Amino acid sequence: MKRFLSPLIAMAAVGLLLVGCTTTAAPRGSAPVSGGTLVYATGDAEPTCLDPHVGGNYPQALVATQYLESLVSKNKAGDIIPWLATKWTESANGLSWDFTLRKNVKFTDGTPLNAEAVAANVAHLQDPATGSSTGYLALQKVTGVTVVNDLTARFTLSTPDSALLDSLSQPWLAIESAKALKRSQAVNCESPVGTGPFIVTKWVHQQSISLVRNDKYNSPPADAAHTGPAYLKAIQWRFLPDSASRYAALQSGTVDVIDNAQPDTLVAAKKTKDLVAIDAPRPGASNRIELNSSIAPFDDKRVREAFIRSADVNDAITSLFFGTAKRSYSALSSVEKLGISEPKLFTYDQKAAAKLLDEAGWTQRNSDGYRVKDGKVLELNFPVSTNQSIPAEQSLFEQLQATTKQAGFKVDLHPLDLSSWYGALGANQYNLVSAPYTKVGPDVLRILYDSDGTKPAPSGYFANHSQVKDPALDALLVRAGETSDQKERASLYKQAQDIILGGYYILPLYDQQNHYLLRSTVKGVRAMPTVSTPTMYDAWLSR
Amino acid sequence: MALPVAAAPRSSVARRWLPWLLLRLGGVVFVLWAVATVTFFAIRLIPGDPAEAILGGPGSQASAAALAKARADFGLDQPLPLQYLHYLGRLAVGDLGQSYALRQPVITVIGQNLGGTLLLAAVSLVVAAAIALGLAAWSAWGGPGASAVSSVLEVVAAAVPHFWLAISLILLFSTTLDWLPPVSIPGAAGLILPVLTLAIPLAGFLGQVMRESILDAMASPFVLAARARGEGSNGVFWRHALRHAAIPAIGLAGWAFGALISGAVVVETIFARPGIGRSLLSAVQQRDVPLVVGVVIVVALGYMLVTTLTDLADRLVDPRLRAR
Amino acid sequence: MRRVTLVLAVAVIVFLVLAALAPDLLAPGNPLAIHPLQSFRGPSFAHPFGTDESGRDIYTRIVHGTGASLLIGLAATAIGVGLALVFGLLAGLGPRWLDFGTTRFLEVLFAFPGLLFALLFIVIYGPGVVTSTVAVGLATAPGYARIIRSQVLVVRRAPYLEAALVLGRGPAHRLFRHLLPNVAGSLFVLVTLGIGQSIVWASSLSYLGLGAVPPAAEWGAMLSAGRTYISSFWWMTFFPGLFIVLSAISTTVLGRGIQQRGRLS
Amino acid sequence: MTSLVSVRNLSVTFGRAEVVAGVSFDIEAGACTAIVGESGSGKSVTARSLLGLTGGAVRAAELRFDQTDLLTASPRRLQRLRGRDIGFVSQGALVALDPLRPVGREIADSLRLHTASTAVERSKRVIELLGEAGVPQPALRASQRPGELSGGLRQRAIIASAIALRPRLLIADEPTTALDTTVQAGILELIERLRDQGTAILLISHDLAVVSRLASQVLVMKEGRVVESGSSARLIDAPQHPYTRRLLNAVPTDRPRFDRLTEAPAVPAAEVTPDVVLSASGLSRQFGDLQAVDDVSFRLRRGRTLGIVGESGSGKTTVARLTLALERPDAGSVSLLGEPWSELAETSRRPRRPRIGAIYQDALSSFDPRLTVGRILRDSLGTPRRDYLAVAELLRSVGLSPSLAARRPRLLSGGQQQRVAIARAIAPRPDVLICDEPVSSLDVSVQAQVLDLLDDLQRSLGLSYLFITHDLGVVRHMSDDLIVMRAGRVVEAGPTEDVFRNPADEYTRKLIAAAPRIEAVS
Repeated sequence: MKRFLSPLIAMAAVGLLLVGCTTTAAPRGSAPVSGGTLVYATGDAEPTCLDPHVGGNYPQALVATQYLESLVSKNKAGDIIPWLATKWTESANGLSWDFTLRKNVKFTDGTPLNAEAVAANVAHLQDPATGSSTGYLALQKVTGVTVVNDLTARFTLSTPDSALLDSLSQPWLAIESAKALKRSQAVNCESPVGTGPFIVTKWVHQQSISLVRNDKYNSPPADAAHTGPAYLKAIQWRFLPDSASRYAALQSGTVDVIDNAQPDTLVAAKKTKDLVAIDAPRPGASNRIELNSSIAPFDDKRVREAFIRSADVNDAITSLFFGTAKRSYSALSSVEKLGISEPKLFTYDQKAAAKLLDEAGWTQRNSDGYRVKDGKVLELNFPVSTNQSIPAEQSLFEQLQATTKQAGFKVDLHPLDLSSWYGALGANQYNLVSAPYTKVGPDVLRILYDSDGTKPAPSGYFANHSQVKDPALDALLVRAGETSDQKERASLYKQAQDIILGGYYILPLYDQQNHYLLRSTVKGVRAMPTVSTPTMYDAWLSR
Repeated sequence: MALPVAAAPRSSVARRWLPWLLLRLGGVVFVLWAVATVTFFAIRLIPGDPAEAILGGPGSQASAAALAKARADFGLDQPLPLQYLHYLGRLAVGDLGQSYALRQPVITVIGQNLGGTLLLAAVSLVVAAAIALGLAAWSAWGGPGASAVSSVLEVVAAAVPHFWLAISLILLFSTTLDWLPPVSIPGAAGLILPVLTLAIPLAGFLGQVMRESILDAMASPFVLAARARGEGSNGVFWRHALRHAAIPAIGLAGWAFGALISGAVVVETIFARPGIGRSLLSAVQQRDVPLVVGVVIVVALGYMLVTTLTDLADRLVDPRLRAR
Repeated sequence: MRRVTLVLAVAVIVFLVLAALAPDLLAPGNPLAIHPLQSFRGPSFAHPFGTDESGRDIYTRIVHGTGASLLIGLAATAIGVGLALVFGLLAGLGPRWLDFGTTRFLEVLFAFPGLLFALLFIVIYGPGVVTSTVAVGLATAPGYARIIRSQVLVVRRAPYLEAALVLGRGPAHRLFRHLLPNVAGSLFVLVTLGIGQSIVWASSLSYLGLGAVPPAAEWGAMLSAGRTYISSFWWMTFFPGLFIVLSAISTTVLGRGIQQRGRLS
Repeated sequence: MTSLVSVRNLSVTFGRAEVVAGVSFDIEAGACTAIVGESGSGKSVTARSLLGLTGGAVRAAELRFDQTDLLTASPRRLQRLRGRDIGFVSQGALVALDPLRPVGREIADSLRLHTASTAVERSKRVIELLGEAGVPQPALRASQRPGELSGGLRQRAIIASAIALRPRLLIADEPTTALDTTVQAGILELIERLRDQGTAILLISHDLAVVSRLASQVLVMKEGRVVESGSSARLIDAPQHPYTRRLLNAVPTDRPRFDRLTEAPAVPAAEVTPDVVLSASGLSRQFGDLQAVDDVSFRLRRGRTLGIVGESGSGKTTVARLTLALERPDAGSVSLLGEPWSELAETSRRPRRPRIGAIYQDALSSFDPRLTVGRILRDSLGTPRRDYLAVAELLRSVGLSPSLAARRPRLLSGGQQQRVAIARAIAPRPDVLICDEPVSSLDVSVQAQVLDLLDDLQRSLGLSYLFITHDLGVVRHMSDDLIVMRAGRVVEAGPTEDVFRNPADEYTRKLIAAAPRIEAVS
């Protein structure tokens, strides 16, 4: 239930640096053993379709990482590395890309990986009938794919897209067997066919997905620890939504790996030798509270700053996350190379807040100690999505509610189920909101802060919750998205972030938490440097 | 329930049972129809566009075309009465529709999960009955002291919420003692804690009822008569008291069924046990209307079957009903 | 033994009522006051039941949450018994066809056993304190209705009503002087027994995340808040749960006590 | 010869309460010893002490059955005695069989417990036994449950199970209570036959008539002690103890009208004109395919009593309900004080309801359990204001202390309850009182008091009674005119004495013959 809608739209961007990501490297001397079944318990929602082309959310990415592969991947340093594509070249005008495919790679249905397959996949992603949202939007600038020769596919673009490689590195744009894609969507959803190290054999809804090793596997990414087939004989992918029972299951050894580990369990895990933690923050935006600048009182910058100054985030994080989450002062995830951090803008300072409010005209206080201005109480409506904010985060909001009260803010927390939450956003009746957002690269800023992002889709959904409408910012973001000159790009994004942070549109909290816990008998598991999903290719069981 | 049956002793089995059975079946059909109708019109009260729900709820950015397609696919564009008739028609042939969230026929989803729940419920029922009987027997022999103690035990057991019991059991047997798995794994070991969680409160209720009727029976003239005939305590308990305890217990069966299903919702969720209880909860959380309706109807059917069977059992155990 | 438990039960109920009416007497602190740096403290002298994720004193929260929690139980029971009373009286007193109709209707409701009806209701109106309370009320109504109906039928056929008729008493007199008062007796027991169960049900819904939500200092909400921390900080769930169990048990014991007295008389 | 049973100075205590004290008696084989007493006199407990089933602490100088000392005998030994050597016919024919088990099974139990026999043998024997006990179609009956049997058949079945192993002692605790007269006679004959076959009988009864017929030795018990004992002949002809005398005097059988059953003197009669107050013509009522009442007519004059006698199912109670207009007759009508009654609409009947009152067999259940005696009477007086004086006066008029007004009926004795019922009935000063088995569940002495009270009230208030009972003794004593009913029809009607002296109808004759009357056995 956690945050499966977060990566609704994911677009490309440059390098990604896995700060906390540690692979549980096998101790020297102990060689990997082949065989065994690994049980993975996920707390994320169960996918409605195992083909990440359809829709395209994080739960799909998690499991698809085991049986699907993308054209390119990334290394820890955040640089694009070969995977199914061995090399690629961008044309001078940036309007066409040639990808050379790896030789004699076969899909698990026996069909070969070739340019037709790539073309078919792009076509599949762009076909409205597929109902792809993530992949579809990632390929917005791609007009088509032409077959140059059997192993060379040419992408043609409408405008230059500096984010294309990052887009293609994501599991939502993984390459599947063209033959398999021709089957009905229902069938393809049950048993998608890729080139990955494992094969989906059975999916018992609401219970588990069974995966077995692909013995013919030969296409690991360049940064994999070994070559050839995976060590594990099989994976059982269980759905355990309840975090407490998930952790208990791990403790008792009923399962080997869990995701969405809660802060307290991480601390507990540290104390035992049986468990190992992997911290793999998701790319894209940091977790932050967005201040709706389109309506009073946050249409006044001073009030926005006052709120931010009066919110004691650090204490809250210490109390709730036990040091498993690091305070962020950035609009972007700490894994984003181009993210800039501005701690001084977000220091906790009640005095400053009070001063700002006085300047803004919120001088009186009512009997409850809330600020009042010409009869109106300084009241803030804060719809909280119980689906997208983990309990610790909801508690954090409660604590901010308490600290900002000192400054005279009256924060009304409204825990809502997803549809009501979207309703509240669509009605533009909120002053504060927190919506996690996974996507690779700083281009996320364009989604989140471009004026276009304030126009609701038919369903009422829109991404720019802060409702920043700044032509200068828009211009910066568009240019950044098109230039492939890294220097220029960096500076453009820096200016953009200065506007966003300096305008007090957001209150950054911490990276999008993404913690895995493993039994120490499980070796070699690592999170993909792309969107931090764990891959079991190198994993083996020492028991 | 009990309809007048020819009291004449010589009336044939057919004449005694047939009309009763027919009436019961009629009742079952009627109730199922009513349940289906209630649910059908109830879900029309759900705010928001069902078509949107089908496509993954708000935020799914469903295009107008997709919405229209969904409406057509699910027949939502037809007039309500027509939809209702189609709905009934599909029900009649056992088609419960397509789950929004799982993209699977509801009947398959239920099929996959029903077994687990039934197993859980059945075992729990047996265990509960055993516990209750034990307490009842103890208070029948152990005298007023025992009776008082077991009555307190029963009240406590009956009042404990499933989730709290489950948590306590997990803390004790899994986290602390590490004897039993905290989530149900295939096999007997995984069944123990869920069964206990379901059985203990049920045992509380059953025990209260059974103990009272057993004690009443033990104090009744016919038991004195039996003793005067030379019957020993055992004989009195097994031959006389027990049957009298059975009647109210059987009467509770319908209720117990409900209690077990409701309990299953909690237990299956906490112990991550596959079953319709868990399916139902996730369906509720995701507003997966067809699945919710499907489960509701299946459970209603189950309830009707249980009550019919218990009625039958009642009439077998207690001839007084037949005479009426 | 019975007496002892009865006394204990009454004691608990007195405590609860006191907590509901004058929480500050029992726990002077502020249930919403946060102390981020004292979060997740285990039970101690300072915090008998420990503290929660925001360093709030759980004992204080439980005491201050009593009112809301009992209110939910009461409201649900009131809804349930209220509806039941209408149905029960219609069926018990009305003409035969009305009785038939009502009983069939109740049978249909019975086919939504236990939580099922509540869940269906929540699907329609969405989760929350109010819906879960109403849902529990509706879900329990048919059970009460059946009891009340049979009670009414028993009293209706009681010789003393016939005696009143023979004495030339009018329907109004028979209804209000004899029938209703005698039904009311069992109704009272029903309510006492019901409150406990309603609280348990409502809290179960909260635990499943369909009922009350944080930060309200309500037991169900505290449960759902503590749920995620159960493996590390058991007291966050244990103590609110304990109070739910206690209130359920004590009301049940009290109800049974009254029932016993009723039987003796 | 030494007696089969000998009891010396028996005393039984429950906790601190001594319910039986210093009781001594013997029983010879082939003879019947009877214990007479009213409820609570300890007679049943005395009997059960022989089975070791008192549930209290038993002490005695001697408590011997044949060679066995029952005081020291082990539980196993006692268990083996029960059913095999000592048969027990328990009180309350209607509840002494497990309603859930076939009658035959219950009887077979005795055999199963004490003999090594196959199920087949047992079922064969069971049928024989039922036959012996005078049950028609024994094979069928054996397979039926008590609910499907009449009271008489049940009692016979119980006896069958008690005598299954030819016990040497048969304890019969109130074997005929709540049975119809003719049925009662049959049961008594059966017991008599067993006695004559050499079985020793210990008979427990409150009914001297029953006792006098069977017993050679009689003990009269009161509050746990034997007040008088001796041969039944002596006891009946020349009772020594005043209590014995009172008991004998209290039996209404063969006692002329207005003869006092208690010491209390009669009140002077008021003058009344004997006009007809209540008359029914051609009353008929059908339930399903059962013709409960079939063309019943009668007339009741002021200040007089019309008795309706009949066995259970004879339709007498239905007549009462029709007369009270609680049922609508299918045909015929009732008129009250010469005006139409049964055909009125309830609303127009209501104002005249006070003219006709009723008392029932079970007085307690006719009181609202929530109300005190005072409240009940105040309601019936129709005086909304708290008229304590009237209530006190009313209580006195039925011989109760005004202090009872504060009590709840269930705390009163059976006799007191019936008196309160009467008080309530007469409160609105009715002309007619319908008495449906008003004394059937009362001890004989209490019954006597109530009957005398009714007598007094009739005289002082000029009341007219419609007196319904199954007890010929009572009806003969109470009524001026009599209707004998059977299967809903009036088989005989006329002045009571005529009917009793020369009954025209064959059934009436049988009925009267069956009615037990006190006679010394020679």
